[in-house]
Amino acid sequence: MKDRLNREIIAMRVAKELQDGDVVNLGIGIPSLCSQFVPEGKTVIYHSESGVLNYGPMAEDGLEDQDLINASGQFLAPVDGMSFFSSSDAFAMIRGGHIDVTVLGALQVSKFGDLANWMIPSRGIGNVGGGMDLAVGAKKVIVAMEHNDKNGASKIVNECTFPLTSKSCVSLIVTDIAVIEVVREGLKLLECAPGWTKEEIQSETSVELIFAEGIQEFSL
Amino acid sequence: MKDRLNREIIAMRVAKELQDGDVVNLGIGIPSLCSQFVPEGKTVIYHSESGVLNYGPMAEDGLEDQDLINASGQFLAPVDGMSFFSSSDAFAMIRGGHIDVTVLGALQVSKFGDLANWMIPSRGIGNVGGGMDLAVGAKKVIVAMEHNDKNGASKIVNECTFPLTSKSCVSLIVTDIAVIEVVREGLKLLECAPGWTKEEIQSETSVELIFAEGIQEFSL
Amino acid sequence: MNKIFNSFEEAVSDIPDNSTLMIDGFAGPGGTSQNLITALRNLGSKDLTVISNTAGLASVIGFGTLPGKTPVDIGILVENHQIKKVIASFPVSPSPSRPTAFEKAYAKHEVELELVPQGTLAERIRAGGAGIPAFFTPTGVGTTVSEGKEIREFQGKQYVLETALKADYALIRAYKSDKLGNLIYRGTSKNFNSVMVTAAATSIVEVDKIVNIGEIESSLIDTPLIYVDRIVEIKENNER
Amino acid sequence: MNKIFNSFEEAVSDIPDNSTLMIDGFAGPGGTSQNLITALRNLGSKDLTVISNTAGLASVIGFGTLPGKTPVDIGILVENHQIKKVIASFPVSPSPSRPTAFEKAYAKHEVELELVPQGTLAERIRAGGAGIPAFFTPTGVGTTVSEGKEIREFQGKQYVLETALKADYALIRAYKSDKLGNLIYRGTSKNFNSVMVTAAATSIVEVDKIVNIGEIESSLIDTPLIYVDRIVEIKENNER
Repeated sequence: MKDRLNREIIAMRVAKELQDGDVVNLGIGIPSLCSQFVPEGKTVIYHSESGVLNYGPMAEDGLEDQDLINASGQFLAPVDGMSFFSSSDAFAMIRGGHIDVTVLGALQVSKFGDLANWMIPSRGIGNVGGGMDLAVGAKKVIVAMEHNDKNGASKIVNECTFPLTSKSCVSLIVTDIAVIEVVREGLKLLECAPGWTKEEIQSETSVELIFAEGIQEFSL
Repeated sequence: MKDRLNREIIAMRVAKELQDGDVVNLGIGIPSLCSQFVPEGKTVIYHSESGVLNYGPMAEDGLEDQDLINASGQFLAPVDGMSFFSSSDAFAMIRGGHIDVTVLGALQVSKFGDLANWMIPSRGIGNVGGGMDLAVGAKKVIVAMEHNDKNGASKIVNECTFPLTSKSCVSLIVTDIAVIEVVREGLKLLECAPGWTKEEIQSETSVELIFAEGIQEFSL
Repeated sequence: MNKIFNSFEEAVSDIPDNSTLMIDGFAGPGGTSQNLITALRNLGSKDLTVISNTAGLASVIGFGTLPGKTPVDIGILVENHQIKKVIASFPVSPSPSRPTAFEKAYAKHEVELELVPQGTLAERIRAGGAGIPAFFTPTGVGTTVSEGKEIREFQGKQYVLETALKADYALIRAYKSDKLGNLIYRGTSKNFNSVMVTAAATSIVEVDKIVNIGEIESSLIDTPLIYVDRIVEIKENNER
Repeated sequence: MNKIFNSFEEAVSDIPDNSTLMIDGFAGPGGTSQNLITALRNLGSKDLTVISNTAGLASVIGFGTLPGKTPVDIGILVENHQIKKVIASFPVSPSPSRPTAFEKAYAKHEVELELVPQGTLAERIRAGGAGIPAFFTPTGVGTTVSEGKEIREFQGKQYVLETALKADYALIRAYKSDKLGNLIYRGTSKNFNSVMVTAAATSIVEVDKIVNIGEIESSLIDTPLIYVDRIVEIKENNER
């Protein structure tokens, strides 16, 4: 089997999409790693639905404060210019269109940009959390995930079979083998992981991809 | 013509209705005078839709602060334990049922407790301000007004002819000649101003009043 | 990412004709962006729709005005024929003998009015900022302000459906801003400012003082930086 | 008018069976009223409906928990068979190998669940406190959480009608209270606490410290006193 990119490289590729001044909410898992890879010179403002804006690094060991957490329950370091607010205000920001980019994990993404990321049907119960709000509210939704599930099945599908998080919300999919844009006509392959051909990526993907002109290797 | 009570006495009578711990919003005019007459030993918490709670006396001359006003534009003195909030929060308190009593002026009150207090139709334009919110939101609405308008017409009417502020909202009417309770059956005369008989009050009132048993003189 | 503007004129210079603006201060000069309003009057943009609690009151009756002061409010925009429509709860003077500029223009059919109860106005603006397109409220049911609107019963009580308000620009008055745009307000001057700042595509804020990041403690910040686009410091001597 | 209670047991002693409660803390112990929850477990009231962001997470996966600490959350009420229904956004463990008490009870059909997106949950609670019976939101349209609910289009986009949530009691965690009940929260522990405190008939608050009136500056007050009914100070040593 071919080499796939690790979680850090996926996060690094996503981080390249973030623009100077963007207000960004990072989901749990691979998305949470993106903040480490924002290029020098770009200022990104982080928002967390735990009720904090403009946070910075995680707290150092021994300096954790239980009143200073992000939405993953990690401890944040206090930094100048950060602010706190209620859950209703946190989601007013999200739903009101004040978040520029959210990066979310996914179980499935459809060719229409539909997102399913909150419940594996076999479990019969799941956490919606803030994902549905982020998916409808953020100006841009980027999915960061492994291309295939642990059984090798394509997580990029013609129609989501898992319960939906939101319809037609995803703009860009960054996986461990490809960067794919959601366009009106379907899914457009933009970049391939090093060593992968577009045909090889197509064979791992259950949606028929549109091959962009000048498909490149992953640009970091 | 018989003597009528002055604005201060009306306010004093209304103040007697306020209970220890009540959260109270006072409208412009006679209602705004009530705070001077709350009996010793009763603590009343004042709310103003300018975004302040638990205010106390007016500011002394020379100590006015333009960032510390009530809804009438009067300057308040800073006191310990007062708090400030946005207009949306100020009205969340009102509409959400967190105000125990509001005292409002009126142009007309109907026998159903309908209130009209925002526009004289001949002017063609008027200020709704926060009155409609207070009338629907406060747990108890007390009207403090002159019994008759400047032409001598009864402001207590069978049906309001002026634009409504809110239907069936008034609990108690305190005027310069009477205290009248709004009950299911209509308007019940509870108290008469000194020197007034119930028949004399009826003759100034275009609604047929119910005479309570044991009608008393104004109790202050 | 620099949000700091050197002049009020520069900060409002791109406001085109036909814009919708949120401008407030409850009614008094304390929370009113008097310098931005003056700059907008000098700019002269026409056919504006202004969402505001009053339609300019302090300049006529001295509401909330310190002795000896002459406040500026949206009355000067009405007088300069820049306003097409006002959405307000308190559009006229409580004293008929001292009518507002708006009232006089309204009598001549030069301006339109949408009259909204104050709490509904605040909630519609909050909804605009919070991504809520419409909500039910008990306020105004059975009155002229709910005419033509959907009425629905919830648990035996009637409510009217009201829709969100948004604006192209908000002209905001705050007390301090740090260089990122985190704001604090002072006392009752929070009022509509802290709501309007969330509901405009571009929020322009005049402040007594712009301070360094960290000089406003995190627990004191009223408006987080994401709601603020442009900041101008009031240079004139300020008595606070 | 005295709101100060001497013990957690006394402060919750009248909570009857079948009550609806709001209890939160986002998920971690920072903002969770751990002492009031323990007192409610000791009281033993049954058939409770609990509105909460999670259904008890920290006690299982250590979410937001300082090293070496063992947090209390509503999991202990589930384990004690006091809960009939949970209204939450995050009811299960993200780690299937470490299921929450709620999840296990749910699998045995001992408890009901109403799953609500987190922003909708916060907004429904805010609406409950603000006298708004229902509102439209874009969140959840086209998903299972909007099934059976009214969908309506505003300006070309679809929204679902959601209704307000209220409670008989809220168990709140704040940082400080003055003797009147004016509250401040600390950092991210504001979360659902500052919303829930507005939406319950009776709000019971545990705080690190009760201070004299005036010791919390007016500009710092997060929750004005009208929302607070009972206050209990946490006597145990507190590391903050």
